[in-house]
Amino acid sequence: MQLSDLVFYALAAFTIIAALGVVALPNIVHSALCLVLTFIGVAGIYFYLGADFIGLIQILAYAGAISVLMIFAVMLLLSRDVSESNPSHKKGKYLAALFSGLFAFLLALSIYSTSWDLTEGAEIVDSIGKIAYMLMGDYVIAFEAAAILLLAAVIGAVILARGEEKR
Amino acid sequence: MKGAETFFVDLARAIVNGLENMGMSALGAEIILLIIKFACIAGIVTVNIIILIWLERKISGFIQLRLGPNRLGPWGVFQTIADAIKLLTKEDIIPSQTDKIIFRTAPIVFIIISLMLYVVLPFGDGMAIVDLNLGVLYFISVGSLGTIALLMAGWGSNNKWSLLGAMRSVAQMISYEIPLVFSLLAVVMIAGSLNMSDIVNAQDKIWFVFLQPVAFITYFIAATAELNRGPFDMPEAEQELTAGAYTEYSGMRWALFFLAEYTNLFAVSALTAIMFFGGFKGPFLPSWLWLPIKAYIIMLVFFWLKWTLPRIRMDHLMAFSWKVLIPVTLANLVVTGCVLHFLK
Amino acid sequence: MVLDHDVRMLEKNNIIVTTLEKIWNWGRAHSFWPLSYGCNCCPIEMMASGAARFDIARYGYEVFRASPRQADLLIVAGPVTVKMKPVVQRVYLQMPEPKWVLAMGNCAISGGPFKDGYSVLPGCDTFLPVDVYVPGCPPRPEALFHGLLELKAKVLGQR
Amino acid sequence: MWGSGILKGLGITFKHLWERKITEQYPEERPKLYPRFRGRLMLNPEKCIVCGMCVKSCPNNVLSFTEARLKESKKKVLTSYTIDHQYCMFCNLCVEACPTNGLYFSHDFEWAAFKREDIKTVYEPDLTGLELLALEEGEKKSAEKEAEDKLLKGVNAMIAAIKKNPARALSKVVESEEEALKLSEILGDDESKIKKLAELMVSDKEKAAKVAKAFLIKGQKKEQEG
Repeated sequence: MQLSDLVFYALAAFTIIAALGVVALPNIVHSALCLVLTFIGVAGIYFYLGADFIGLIQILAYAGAISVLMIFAVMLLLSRDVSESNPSHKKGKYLAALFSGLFAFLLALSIYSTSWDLTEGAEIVDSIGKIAYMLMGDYVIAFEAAAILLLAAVIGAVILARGEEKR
Repeated sequence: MKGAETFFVDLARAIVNGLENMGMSALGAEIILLIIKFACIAGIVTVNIIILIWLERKISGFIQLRLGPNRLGPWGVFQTIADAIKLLTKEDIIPSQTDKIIFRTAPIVFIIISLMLYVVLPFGDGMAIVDLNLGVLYFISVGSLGTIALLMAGWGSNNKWSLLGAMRSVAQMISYEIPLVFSLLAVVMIAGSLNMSDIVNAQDKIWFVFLQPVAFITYFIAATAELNRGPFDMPEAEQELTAGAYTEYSGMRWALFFLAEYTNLFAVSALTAIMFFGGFKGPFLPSWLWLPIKAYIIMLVFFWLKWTLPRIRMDHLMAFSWKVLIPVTLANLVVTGCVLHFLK
Repeated sequence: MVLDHDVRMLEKNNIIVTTLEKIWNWGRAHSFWPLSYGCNCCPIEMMASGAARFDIARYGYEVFRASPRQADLLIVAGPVTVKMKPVVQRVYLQMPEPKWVLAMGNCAISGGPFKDGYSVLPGCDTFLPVDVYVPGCPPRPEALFHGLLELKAKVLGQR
Repeated sequence: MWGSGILKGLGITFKHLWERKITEQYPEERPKLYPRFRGRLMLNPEKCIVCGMCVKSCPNNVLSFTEARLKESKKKVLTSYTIDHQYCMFCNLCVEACPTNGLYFSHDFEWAAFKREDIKTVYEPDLTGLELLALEEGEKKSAEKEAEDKLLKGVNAMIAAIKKNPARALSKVVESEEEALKLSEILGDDESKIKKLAELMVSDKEKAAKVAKAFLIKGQKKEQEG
């Protein structure tokens, strides 16, 4: 095993343990903080794969902003005792097992059916430039559509937040 | 003169060569060099901050026609050392109702994050610890993690002032991150790179502060807010929130927060120097002296602002970000893009 | 064991011998961070002592903390009423060790003119371990400084 | 508008940064005190004529003294004079009342102390060589009698109070009003018992409470027996 493999396994173990923490911890705030660790672990895997731009965006947007918003929402909406705020749902555990088994099967199938072509020695340099050209070139319509969707969401949020105007 | 210019670079190379001659692999030598670099940064930053705090107390005194600390040592330079010794030996209180793990880890996370900011700063020609291609983006994204540490401190303390302070600081930091990034983006567009050394080299002829005055002003305001410094020190407004997110922290844990704030201050000042004032470039002196000099001058401006302006109200603060700074920075970006397009 | 004259001999030869305790006390004595607490007229003098003419910052004591967790010195500046007593007591207990108490003004020392009142305690030393009493009604800022310097000498073991 | 106010403010602070500082460095530089500054209250014992005006004028019981008479001239002299500064509020009434200007406010403000007792100032004039007259027997007796009279007056008032409204008067020594009523029933018309209790209530409250309790327990026993 090479050193780089070791790094990958360490990162993967870190991410999985943090993800398990999200599911298993009884305190929902602890879960949210574990989610931040998961995001950072995933970002580490991106770095490891050479996608440093994606990794940094993962940290900036997910770990830095979205998880903070989640913790915010949890803190604002939670009025019960926090230490038991993340109850385990034992009711649907067989259903959950079935669906996660199905999902795992699908994943294994897709991994098995991919050919995994290897390119030797093609180091990725300047990933941000390539991503920029792709976003603004080949996929510009998808990019703009996503932008319009987000804009609509922002306007909707503003209207909801303002409430009805009294006349 | 030539020796002074490349002193640290040569030293690093000598260490690596020495380690390799002792039979170490190239990777191992690199890792050891990295550890040495980190240790150096941590040491320099700590010493630096002791000086900084003294300087701030002295300058605040001078601005208010006072003398400031002047009893311990010449001009009171040992004052912060006395404070540090006292804080080190103070009782470490962990209130019984706190979320213990979060309460304990929050200051450590905060100081680690603020020290991580130094990784990409080029302190001289070829003197960045890691010369990342995406240096600016790294700085911003790691800096944004600081909100989580503050939120942890506020939540873990189980105190209403802490929580209110944390919420304020998080709202403030997230709102001001957007104009901060947009202002820096204008500079990045001109330089054509996210690498900090490249940005400094692009300022060979003219500093970006002259090319992008609007971006500089918006950046400076956003950075002040991002640092939670006066006049934007709402999160620890002691008249309303006792000490904000730090209310329950005592002794060394509180000192760590304080240390991290000043670490951030120095890092952001250095970033300002790099992005707008030509970084390590300057005549006569070796390059590794120019960045600290410029950063210190910018820091003095931060002090000056803090001790001049009164704190502004929270809703004004948020409205200023969303209704003024973001539209201005967006317009600035559009104008910059158009000009660049037509110049090409 | 190092004898006193040995220490003096070493100090003559520019070798400073000290103990950790001394260094700690040196740090503590030169950075009392007071808690912002007071009632009416003594705090006005306290504020004046922070201002330009008197400047408490010269001794490094200007860092008035709002949170008791970060304060070292409780300046009781004003009469403590029966109703205020549990609050002051709690604030004192919330401060981390080592901590000191300075009774500023006659109201804090003895209840002053209110000492016979049904609601005022006859002095804050009825429930706090006061280190220094600064008499006055209110004491001048310089008198407060004198009290602080006395406290400094006490912490340094000179008094 | 457009930050011109901010720039103005920055200009002012920048100007102040270089100005001469107005700080008085206290332990080295002494503050300039005005003639009428009221520092520590002082007494010039030589000027004191032991008239007691100061004590009468003090609203806060700061001042107290003891006196004696000279054997030959029967003149009053001061044996000790105590100024308990911790109660002083620097109102100047004693200084105004003093007919010989023996009391005065000094300019001493550095009197921080580590102990509360140290705040007191005690003057004990040197009286060696002077033959003092011991206090006359008659005077002593009259003082004792005065105290007795005062006690008697208090006791009589208390007895009257108990007879008038036993619940209210007795509730000071027992815990509840019910008990007070019970106690008054037990006491009944027994003058000697009421007098004993009233005397104790005036002189020693704790003892009175104990006695009242004893009365109550006795009364309960009697009830049970009866």
